[in-house]
Amino acid sequence: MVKYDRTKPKKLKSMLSVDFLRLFASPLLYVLIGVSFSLPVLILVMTTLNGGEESTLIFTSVWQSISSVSEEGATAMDITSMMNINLLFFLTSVLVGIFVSEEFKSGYAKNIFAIRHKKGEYVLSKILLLSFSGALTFIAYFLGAIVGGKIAGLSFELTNTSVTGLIFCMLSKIALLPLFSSIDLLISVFAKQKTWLSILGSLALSALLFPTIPMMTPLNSGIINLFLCLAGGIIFAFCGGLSSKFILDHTDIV
Amino acid sequence: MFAIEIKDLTKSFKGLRAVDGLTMKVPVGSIYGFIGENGSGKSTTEKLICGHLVPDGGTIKLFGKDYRDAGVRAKVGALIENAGCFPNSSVYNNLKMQAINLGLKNSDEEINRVLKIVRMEKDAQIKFKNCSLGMKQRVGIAMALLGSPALLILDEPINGLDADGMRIMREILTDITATYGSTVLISSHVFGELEKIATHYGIIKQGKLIREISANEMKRTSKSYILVECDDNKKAIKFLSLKYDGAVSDDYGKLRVYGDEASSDIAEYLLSNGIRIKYLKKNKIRLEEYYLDVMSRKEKC
Amino acid sequence: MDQNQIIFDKPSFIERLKRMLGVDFYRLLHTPVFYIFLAISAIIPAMVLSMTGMSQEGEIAKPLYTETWQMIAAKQPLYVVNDIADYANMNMVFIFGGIMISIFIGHDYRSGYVKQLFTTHPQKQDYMLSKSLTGAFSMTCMCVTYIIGTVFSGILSGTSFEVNVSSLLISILSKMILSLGWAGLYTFINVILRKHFGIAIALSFFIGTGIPVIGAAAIVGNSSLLNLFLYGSSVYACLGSSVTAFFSGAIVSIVWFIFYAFLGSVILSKSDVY
Amino acid sequence: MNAVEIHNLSKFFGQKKAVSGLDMVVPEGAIYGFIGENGSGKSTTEKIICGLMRPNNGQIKLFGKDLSDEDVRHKIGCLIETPGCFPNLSVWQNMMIQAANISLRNPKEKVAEALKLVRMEGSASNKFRNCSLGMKQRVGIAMALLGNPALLILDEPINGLDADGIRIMREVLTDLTLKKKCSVIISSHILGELEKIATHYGIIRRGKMIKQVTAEELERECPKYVAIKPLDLNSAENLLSEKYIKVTRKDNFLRIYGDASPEETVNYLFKHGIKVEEVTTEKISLEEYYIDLMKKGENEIW
Repeated sequence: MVKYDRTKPKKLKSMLSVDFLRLFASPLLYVLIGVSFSLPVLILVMTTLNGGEESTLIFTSVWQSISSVSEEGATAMDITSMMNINLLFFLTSVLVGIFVSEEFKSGYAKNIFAIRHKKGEYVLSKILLLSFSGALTFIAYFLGAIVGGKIAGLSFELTNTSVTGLIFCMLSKIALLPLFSSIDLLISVFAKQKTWLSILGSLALSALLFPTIPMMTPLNSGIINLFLCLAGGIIFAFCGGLSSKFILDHTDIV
Repeated sequence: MFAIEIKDLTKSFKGLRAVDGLTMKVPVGSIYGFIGENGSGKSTTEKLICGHLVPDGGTIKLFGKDYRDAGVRAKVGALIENAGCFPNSSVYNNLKMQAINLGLKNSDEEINRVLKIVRMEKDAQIKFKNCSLGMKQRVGIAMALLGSPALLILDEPINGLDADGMRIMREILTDITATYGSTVLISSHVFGELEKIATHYGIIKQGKLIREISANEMKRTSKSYILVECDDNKKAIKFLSLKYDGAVSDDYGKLRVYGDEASSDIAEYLLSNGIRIKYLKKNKIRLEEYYLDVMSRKEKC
Repeated sequence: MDQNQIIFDKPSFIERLKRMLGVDFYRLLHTPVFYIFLAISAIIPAMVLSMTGMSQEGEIAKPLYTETWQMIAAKQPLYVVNDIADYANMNMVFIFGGIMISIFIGHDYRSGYVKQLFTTHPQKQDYMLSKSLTGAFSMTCMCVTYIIGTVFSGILSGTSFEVNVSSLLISILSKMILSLGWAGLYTFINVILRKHFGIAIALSFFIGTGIPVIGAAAIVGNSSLLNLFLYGSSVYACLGSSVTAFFSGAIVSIVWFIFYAFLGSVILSKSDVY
Repeated sequence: MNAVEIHNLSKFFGQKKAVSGLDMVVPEGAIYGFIGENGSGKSTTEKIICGLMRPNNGQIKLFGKDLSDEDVRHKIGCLIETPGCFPNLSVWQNMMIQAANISLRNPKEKVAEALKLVRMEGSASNKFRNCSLGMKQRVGIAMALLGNPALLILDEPINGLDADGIRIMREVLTDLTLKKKCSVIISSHILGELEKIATHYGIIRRGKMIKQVTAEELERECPKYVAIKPLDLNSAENLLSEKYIKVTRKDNFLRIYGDASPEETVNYLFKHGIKVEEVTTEKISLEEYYIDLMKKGENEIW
């Protein structure tokens, strides 16, 4: 055959560059980072600055907006234990839903799958990319919490946890991201063009897994939590990825 | 009376002048072929007539009334770029909505009529998103035909239609202009098809209408000539230039006789002088040649 | 048929509006979006009612709502959020309504059907009025299913039912009237931001939650000036509201409705369809 | 070696048979004209070749290798139905994404070159959704041609292209197949244009390939004839049908098949005092051949 400009197919690298190019070219990521930065600011400022009457949403310290300390009512479905960083996992479902269905709706999936038979790279690159953008939203939330705390004048001192605990808590939450993004990917790859189905489906599944997060990643989490989350994240990402690959292999792309 | 009268219409998008001082007259009951290159402002003009875009300047009159008059616009059917239908609703539901939108009393009967015209009766229950490109185009045409509009604006309706679809398209347009006296503004790049039905032509270039001519006027004014080829052209040219002053040999090995002599007389004359004819053709000017000729001229006439 | 016989009978305003409403209602009733949102507004009260309040120092969490009708409206008009029970009531229907109208109008533009609408309807106010009225109708239906959901979950969780019936009725009716104003606002947002569906739906959600008014209340305190805003008067239509509250809510709603319909029509007629 | 070999391919959507028992052979370096009515299974077949749809059964070989061979699949360029581009990204961004997709070595230069090829370099920065139908089609073609593929599948690429656009596409395709030995499958309803460039034809009807023929075979199968437009049609017809075996009449033209030469027939008519308006030697066009084929019953063709 004649020598072609198309180099030896380094599939994962090309798939990643396609996704990153699109991620940074469209406004989706920037909007979600903006939202996750302003969310904590809103929560913290609004609840503390309300003319002092008794309120069900009392935040004693800034870090409560990150996660509740392990033994304090982590299981109860009450408001304050919900109104923290874990909400961002729902945001990642929205991100995955829109990002993947945009590819099928615009028809660009035709170009991707025309030159690839194996769907593995597509799934792997999507999980890596979406976990990365999820991590960005977490970091934005963290900064927002600090800013919100400053404005609301909340205390920054860490009760019954330490700086390392806080860092491990954040890291293990980020380690959980591949788990959530692979599940959301599974739904979106099944829904293809139907954006509403992929978003609603991912939100529903994330809600199912939601109660486990505070247990797995309390404020005073240690190295074991990080290890557990990493292991869980990778195993789930592996299963989620394999089933997405299965769906893609056995259904029509168009 | 003119169905569409446009005087120096202008429309620009972010500095780029899509339509630039366009003046246009579409007589009632005509099939007006609107031709021009990609991006020369055809779709923009059609969208301006349908009120989809707001013109920067210039006036548009439909049937003598201002184009913003609700009475006139209710009788306009349009298919611009793609059939605007809801993908998740069935073809029938989409047409039903448009029938309600037009306030048609006998909507079911009317829907079946237009579906029968575009040969889509049996596919009426399919969801619009599951139709193929050709079927979507026919649904768009059916929707534009609902309520037998007085003015039909079709932007490249032939796109995606197969030979059978094109034939139906031609029949629809000739029928609607004959029985309902409607007017059709149709843009297309397939000159072969357009040539068969268009009664008037408008050629647009960079947002300006550089030529507006009726079909038979085009035939009359363009220099028609007879093309003839014989086994001995030199001898033939001598004989021809004796009798006809417009005889000349062109560079494709054929002889041309300008002026409007009957080709049979020329043949008779050559044969009687013992010259054998291999090729004889009355040169009917084709739309594509006329278009390319007009486009190549620099000045705007 | 010779040409000048083509008569163009100008359809009257009512006729045009009737046609446009016919199209919108046909689509509303034939697509799942409307029914999904009716179901959502029935389920949400059940979920919220079961949520427990903030538990201090580990004692068992006290239930958020002592009376079922708190789900419909708060006891007294508190513009500031200090108790979730005062915030999460029937005003949430206006949040769902915002999202539904965004999807409904967004569908019009994405599918391109708006080309047909604006070909046959040159006047833009037909579009604005028809979409606002359809939105108001769907929000009122959502209020109905919300109330049904509340009653059911009230019976299940055994919360008390006694309330001053007349003011309950007033607050329900005034919230339904207010849906007119809200629909006008949402239609305006989605028509102006038609090119950016993402931002339109996010903005509708943001305004629907009433955060701007709550923020203003945090600064300016509980002044009745806030009733001028849609969210303000939605909160004002509370369990203790009187007939005057009803009329003030109705006036505010209708004024906003007309204002947004008029402003939207003017802007639309000046700008391209897509 | 054949670019595409398909044997007994079938694809069902519910009970509707989109493709049933289709055989297809596309030699390397050919321009394969794929002709058929709307809904005859053209697009479905093309989607299956690109791996976008899974066939219910049937074997597909690309360049002798199976469809799942990554090296072969990497060299496919396709434009099926609508160009798959992101509407809110600019034309340039869409092209750069596709360049990354096929891991091109020097993407910027190649993308600029591809856009120049389809005369779209001027509007590279405006958003894809703001382009007109014709410009979107050109972007789709430029994207399919990027990094010169070994197999190019174009589903009705002429849709929306103007005369200039069609001419460019003709030049590009002939250049690709001659210089770069690329094989092209192109479907279109405008048979006049297809006739100018296609080297092979495949005619599909209701999901089954009813005729595969090369351009030369078609040339032989479409006989030449002398077309004569006499002033008096009937007498000319009677006269000619005595002299020649096969004379037919088609919209006031008389067609004389067999190896009749135009000069001879004109002289013959002139001797008998019949005046002639037009005389040309023609060949049955692809369109006519296709319409006749469609009219013939399905069984008659085998």
